[in-house]
Amino acid sequence: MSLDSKNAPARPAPGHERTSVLASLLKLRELPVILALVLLVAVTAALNPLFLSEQGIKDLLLNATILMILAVGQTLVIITRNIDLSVGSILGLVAFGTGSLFAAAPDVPIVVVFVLGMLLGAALGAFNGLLITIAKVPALVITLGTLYIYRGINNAWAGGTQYFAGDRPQAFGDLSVDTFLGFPLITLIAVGVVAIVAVYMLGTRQGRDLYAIGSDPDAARLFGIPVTRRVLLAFVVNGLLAGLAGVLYASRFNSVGATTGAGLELDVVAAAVVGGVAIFGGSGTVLGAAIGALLLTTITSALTALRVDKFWQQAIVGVLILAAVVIDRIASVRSARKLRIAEARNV
Amino acid sequence: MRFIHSGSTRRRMAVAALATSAALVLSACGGDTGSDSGGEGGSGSEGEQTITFIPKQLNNPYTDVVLGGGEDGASEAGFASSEVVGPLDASASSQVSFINAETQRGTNVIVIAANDPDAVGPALEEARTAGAKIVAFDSDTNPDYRDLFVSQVDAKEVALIQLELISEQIGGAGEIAILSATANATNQNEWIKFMEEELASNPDYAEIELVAKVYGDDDDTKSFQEAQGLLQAYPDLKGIISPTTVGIAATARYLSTSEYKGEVALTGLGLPNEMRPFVKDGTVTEFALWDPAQLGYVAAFAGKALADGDITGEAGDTFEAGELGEREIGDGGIVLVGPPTQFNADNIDDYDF
Amino acid sequence: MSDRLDDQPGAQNATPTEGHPPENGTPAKGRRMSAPGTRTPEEKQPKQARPAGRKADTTKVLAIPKGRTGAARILLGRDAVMIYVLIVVVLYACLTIPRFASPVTVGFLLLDVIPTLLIALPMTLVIISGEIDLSVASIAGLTSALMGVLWQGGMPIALVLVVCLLAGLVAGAFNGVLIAYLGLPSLAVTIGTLALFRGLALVVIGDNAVANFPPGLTAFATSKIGGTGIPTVMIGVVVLIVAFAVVLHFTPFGRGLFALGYSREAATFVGIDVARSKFLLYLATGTVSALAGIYWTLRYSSARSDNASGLELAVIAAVLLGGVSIFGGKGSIPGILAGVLLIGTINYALKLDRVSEVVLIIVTGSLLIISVVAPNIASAIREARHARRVRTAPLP
Amino acid sequence: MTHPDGPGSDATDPSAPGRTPVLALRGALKTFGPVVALADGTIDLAAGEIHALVGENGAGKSTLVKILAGVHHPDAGEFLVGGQSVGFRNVADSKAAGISVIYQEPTLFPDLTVAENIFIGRQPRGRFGLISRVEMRRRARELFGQLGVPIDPDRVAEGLSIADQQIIEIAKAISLDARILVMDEPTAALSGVEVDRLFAVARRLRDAGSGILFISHRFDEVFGLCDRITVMRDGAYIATHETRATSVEAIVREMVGRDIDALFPKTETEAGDVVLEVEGLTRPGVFHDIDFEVRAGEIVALSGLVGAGRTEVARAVFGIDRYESGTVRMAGTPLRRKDPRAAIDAGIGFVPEDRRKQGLVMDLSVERNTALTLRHSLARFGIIRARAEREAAETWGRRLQVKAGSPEHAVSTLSGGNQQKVVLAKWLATDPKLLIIDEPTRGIDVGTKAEVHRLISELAGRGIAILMISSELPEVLGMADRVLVMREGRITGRLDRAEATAETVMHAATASLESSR
Repeated sequence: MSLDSKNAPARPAPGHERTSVLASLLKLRELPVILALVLLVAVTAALNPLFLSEQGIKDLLLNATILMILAVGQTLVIITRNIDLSVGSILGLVAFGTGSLFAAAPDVPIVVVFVLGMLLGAALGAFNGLLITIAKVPALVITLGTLYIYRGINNAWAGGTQYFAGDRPQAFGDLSVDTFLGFPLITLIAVGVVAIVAVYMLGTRQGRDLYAIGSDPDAARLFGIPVTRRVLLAFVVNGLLAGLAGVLYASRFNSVGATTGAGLELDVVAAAVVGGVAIFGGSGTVLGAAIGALLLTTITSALTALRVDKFWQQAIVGVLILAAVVIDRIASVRSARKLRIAEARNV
Repeated sequence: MRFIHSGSTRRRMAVAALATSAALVLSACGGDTGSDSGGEGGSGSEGEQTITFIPKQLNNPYTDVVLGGGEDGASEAGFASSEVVGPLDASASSQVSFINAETQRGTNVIVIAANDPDAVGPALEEARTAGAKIVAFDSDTNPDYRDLFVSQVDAKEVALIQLELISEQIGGAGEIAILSATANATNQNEWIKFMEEELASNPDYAEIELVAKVYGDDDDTKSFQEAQGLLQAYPDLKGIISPTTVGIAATARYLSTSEYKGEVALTGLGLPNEMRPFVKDGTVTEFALWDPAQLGYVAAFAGKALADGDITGEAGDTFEAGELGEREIGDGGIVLVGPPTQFNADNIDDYDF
Repeated sequence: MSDRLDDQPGAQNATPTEGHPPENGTPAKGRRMSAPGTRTPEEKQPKQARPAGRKADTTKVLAIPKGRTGAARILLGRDAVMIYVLIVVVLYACLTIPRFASPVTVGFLLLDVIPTLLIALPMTLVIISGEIDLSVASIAGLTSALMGVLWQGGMPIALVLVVCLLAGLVAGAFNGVLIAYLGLPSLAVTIGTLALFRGLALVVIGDNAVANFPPGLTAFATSKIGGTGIPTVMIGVVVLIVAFAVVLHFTPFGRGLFALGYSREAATFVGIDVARSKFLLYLATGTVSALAGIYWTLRYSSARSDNASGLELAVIAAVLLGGVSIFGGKGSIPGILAGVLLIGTINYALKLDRVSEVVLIIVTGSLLIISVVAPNIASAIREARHARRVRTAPLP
Repeated sequence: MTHPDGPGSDATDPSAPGRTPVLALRGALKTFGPVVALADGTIDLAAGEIHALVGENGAGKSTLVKILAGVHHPDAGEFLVGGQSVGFRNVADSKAAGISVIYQEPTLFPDLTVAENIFIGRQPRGRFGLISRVEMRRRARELFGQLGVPIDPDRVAEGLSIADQQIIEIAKAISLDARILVMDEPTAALSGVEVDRLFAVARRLRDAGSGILFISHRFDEVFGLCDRITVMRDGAYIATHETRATSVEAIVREMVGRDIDALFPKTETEAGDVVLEVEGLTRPGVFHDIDFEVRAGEIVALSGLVGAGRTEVARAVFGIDRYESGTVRMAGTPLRRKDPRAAIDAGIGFVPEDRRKQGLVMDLSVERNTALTLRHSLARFGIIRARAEREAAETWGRRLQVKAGSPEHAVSTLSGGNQQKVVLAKWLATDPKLLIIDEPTRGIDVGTKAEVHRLISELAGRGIAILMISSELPEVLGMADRVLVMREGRITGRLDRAEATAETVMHAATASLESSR
């Protein structure tokens, strides 16, 4: 991915004019996914007004919450040119841990549960990160391994035990029931997470380092960016967010057990890709991934609301992912061609 | 792990240890395999009868209750050993290799709740050829592949009770929907068929319209979202029947956290322990279930009777099912366990399963 | 940049390390070749010139090194180690798990691993060429669904099978066009088609399951060859294994794949048509996945949309365990056979011993991680040791 | 450390009196496994000077630069910055010590914006400690203003021309206010105007008291800009001279360190029939109207500065890259575009410049690599015959004196020179009519270098047409029957062996650069 000096001609580029606001808006990577979301919601709402009722919106947001948080974490990792397939298993472990904690100590303050859940997630993420950065092994292989291991531990720990909503304090469950200004509380937590991570990625040096690492890992190392530490951090944060998602899962859904969160990993990666995060790192935003997650979960609800055969849902998700990848490709081919033409004229 | 202990734990650990050390050998390109082999094998001496339960999947609370009864029944009936093995996911094919392994071990009685009535067929055939007796319980296989089926209750009876309950709760008129387990689940599909027939034929239900059948795949999240989708797609929905314990609990959870609480009636088959909060908070008025433990209990005795050659699975055969008394095999090799119980706010605290 | 180390007086202690044989074994002797006429004797009589120490034996002018080197390489290679591990596990299981040592085991075990084994073959080629295919299990599922619907619709079974294989071919071609000709990243594309093909399977067959396939055919799927316990279908599978092994290891095309996986540029320079090679691989993957789907359907005599779901990760895990590098360029068919059979054997042994699947999951994951982490750590240690030696070497 | 075989024995003291040294490296040793990349890295940089570091490819300049940058850690030697002994653990340490390095190949992050590339890791911070994009943009504009270039700070770096990338690297270094600036061939791809601008900036920095280490192959630049010149050869320090007190000839002699004729055993051959004919080859923005021919037994050198489009032309001829118009004919038959297979079948072999990425499959064995080009001809009924493969590998390995433990060893275990021989072997095995060789001796030690040269000469003698691309002037002058010089995508000089001298080639390679100044 380095700038290929072989294909770049030895020639000063033409002057680059400042791009207009509109043009830069059109170039926004999140634009297609936002449009798709708006279109989907508009069409569905037109056909079934109940879709945008108060309860309808609440459900939409609630459904997206957990995937959104996971997608945000995954984005951090993907931007550094890595991937974490173990998030579903981490979520499962933390969710079950939350259930067990409440079962063992029903009076434990909810804040403590959140902190413990996130710490457990962070620890699991750190294990991934350490293996990947220290042993220098591809993330795909390591996290495929920990996908199995964490799930195995979850199964061994939970066995046949399941904890139900009734085993947890009312106040904890209410987090995913009560609303503030029409937004469910756990969705607000997710929005907060998106905002914090987005600011971190856009506005801090560490965040920008992550983009640099994914953009060209060798150059980043040459440049003195602490690649190992940053990548480790990305995995820890991803684990932490998966932990948070696990706690919220326990709040929102009825039962947590051995299989909680199984198979989520591909949905999460899909959400990020649909949201415009490049699978080979370096570009994409947290906001895009969050909207991607919202889009994927909204499709499910919209199809049900439109009484469309739900069997189509997965196929549509597949088409969306492919569309996102193709759009990316077209955009980069287009800009490359524009550049070549500009340079040809300049000869 | 609740059901997966017993037997020679040491040896099992050794197998696991071996596998891990195998990995070490593999990567270190040399070295010694830690062959600290475990204790000698031995799974019940020959001549004694063994029974193995294969549920749809492990780690399902309803299954746990059934299996609890099964283990009790097995020891009372006089099996030398009883085991539970099973997949972690309820997919059609996942039970097959467990059946194969049990066949090879020479287990005398295999008690199975089939995920797919046909997928397990060839494997069960092989097991029978090898001399095992097959008892289906909870969810039937294709009748060709088993000796008998221990059914919860009469399928029609279960279906009608649920219809009665919902009719009562919605005042005998309005739209209803069904949220079932998997689309292939044998028992659920049979009940649904009876419900549809009854709705069409019984004038009492003339004003009730079944508008949708959806499947939550006995997965909590999925059932939850299906419930949500139902309410959105059918704004006039009056009630939901969920003839599966996972589905009814997930639906109850959704209703209790939404504006539909108390507005939309919910009934079906549920576990009292899971449903207690929802009955108490008014989300659910009344639901039904048989005692799942009895299911396993009877299945164990049926297996024993088959293995001893007391019965062959013909209609009309009878066997003694421990403290539950004598049971008779009905048409199609079906054994009924007992009438379903209805649970409501008044009696739910009397049950613990 | 690459002057020989032994140019430097006093730095010889740093010579030779494993993996980095110096250009010339005997320092300061015959180093500078000036003209073709002045070859050192070791070229003309390589055997004679061999000094006693093995160290000095590591380099010489390329010549007839048959015998030990080759055999030793094969016997100590990663593939071989995988096979030893497999043998050890099988022996251990035979000795400690009652009834494991029986033809029945062979039959059940093989029936279980056939789908993984089948798909692992083209997957190996795909990963060696530097790509990946996550959609294989979905293609198998789609094939299964199609098979059910077509059969129920009254199509003759032979035609059904042909159509199913064609469907797999088309699905593979779809992946292939996107990846090979449009140059899209295979990871992202096949995550997309993973969902798409599984979705189409659902669209095709919905919630139904079709079970009434011709009994002869379903019986054939689980039939054994005489008393050996070996499933009859293994004959076909073995043919495929041999075919893939030959293609990968003994044909121009296969040679090209290794080059391709290591460096696209290097492959282009020797005239390998990168796009076409990748396209062909995805065609193969699609078709073999369809074959696995058909087998799955017949073995379980049940055509459903969720058949074989999740198999892609199991296949990839087995392939990686079998020594294929996720970065491409490395791997072999014997290696992945050992990988698939190792997981299959542990799986079945644990089941026979009634150990929970939980253990299996953890063991699979650990094996995968250890098999990739340990060599890296080992080589890191070697490097560190070497660096220390260099640093402590006396300076000029 | 002695240098018995070079004229460097009469070297002046590297440190000059009257200047304040800001950086001193003495006797630095760096090895990679058995390979010595740098035997005696010695440089003395003073404040307020521009100091040239010259040497042939492979002389160890890049390794020395990487030691200064903190990328490599010397195995031995003394390293002082501002009089203090330092031991950089990483790049950040080097930066903190005030050293800024501009590499030969720009290392920008393609996905980040231009402004961000300049300030990565030290972006200006505004409210709440967050990055202030406004301030970052303003400062980037300011820097570009200083340099007089109109680059949009908000565009992403992907797709920038190499010249613009270089400018951004320079802006980055300037923004660091580095006391020590190391420029590793910064002008290789710049046009005249840009070079002038860069030099103006460099002089300004020097006058402000910075020490600048300038690495270049262009003697006009070295002599025009630098105050002192240090020469390296074969990984070792040779000498340091005041620019005023030396000449191009003297420096070249020290760089090469041997008699050119002895090094390039050119055998005179009679040119035969035309083998390769290229007519009007054009790819807009890369190369234009390229016409030339190569005859059997003839060595044609394609010369010019890095980035002049030489490699691009060769790649297009071989079918790796596409071209928009023009024709390529082998022995009179036109070649299909973008089809290397057709080129190979027509009898072309291509020894690419990047051995590790393009020439060889490093993880594969020597014999597999040798046989890669023979994949199809070694196969019978589609199956490669192992014996034939082994024989082919051994035949060619022996003929080219490839030194390897075994044909089964991975090529990555061989030395650079032997690797290059494997690449040559793999093409010679195809019995080519034309061999394109891009930088034949890059990264090869001196001994093997001569061997490779002799080999090329021999091949031409046997009637193979050779198209050689080289940045090493002595190599071009010593080997070629004819020299084609490229500049900015066009052929600007066609010189016979008799006409070709360092001056005429350099003139053709840089003429318009001069005129545009």
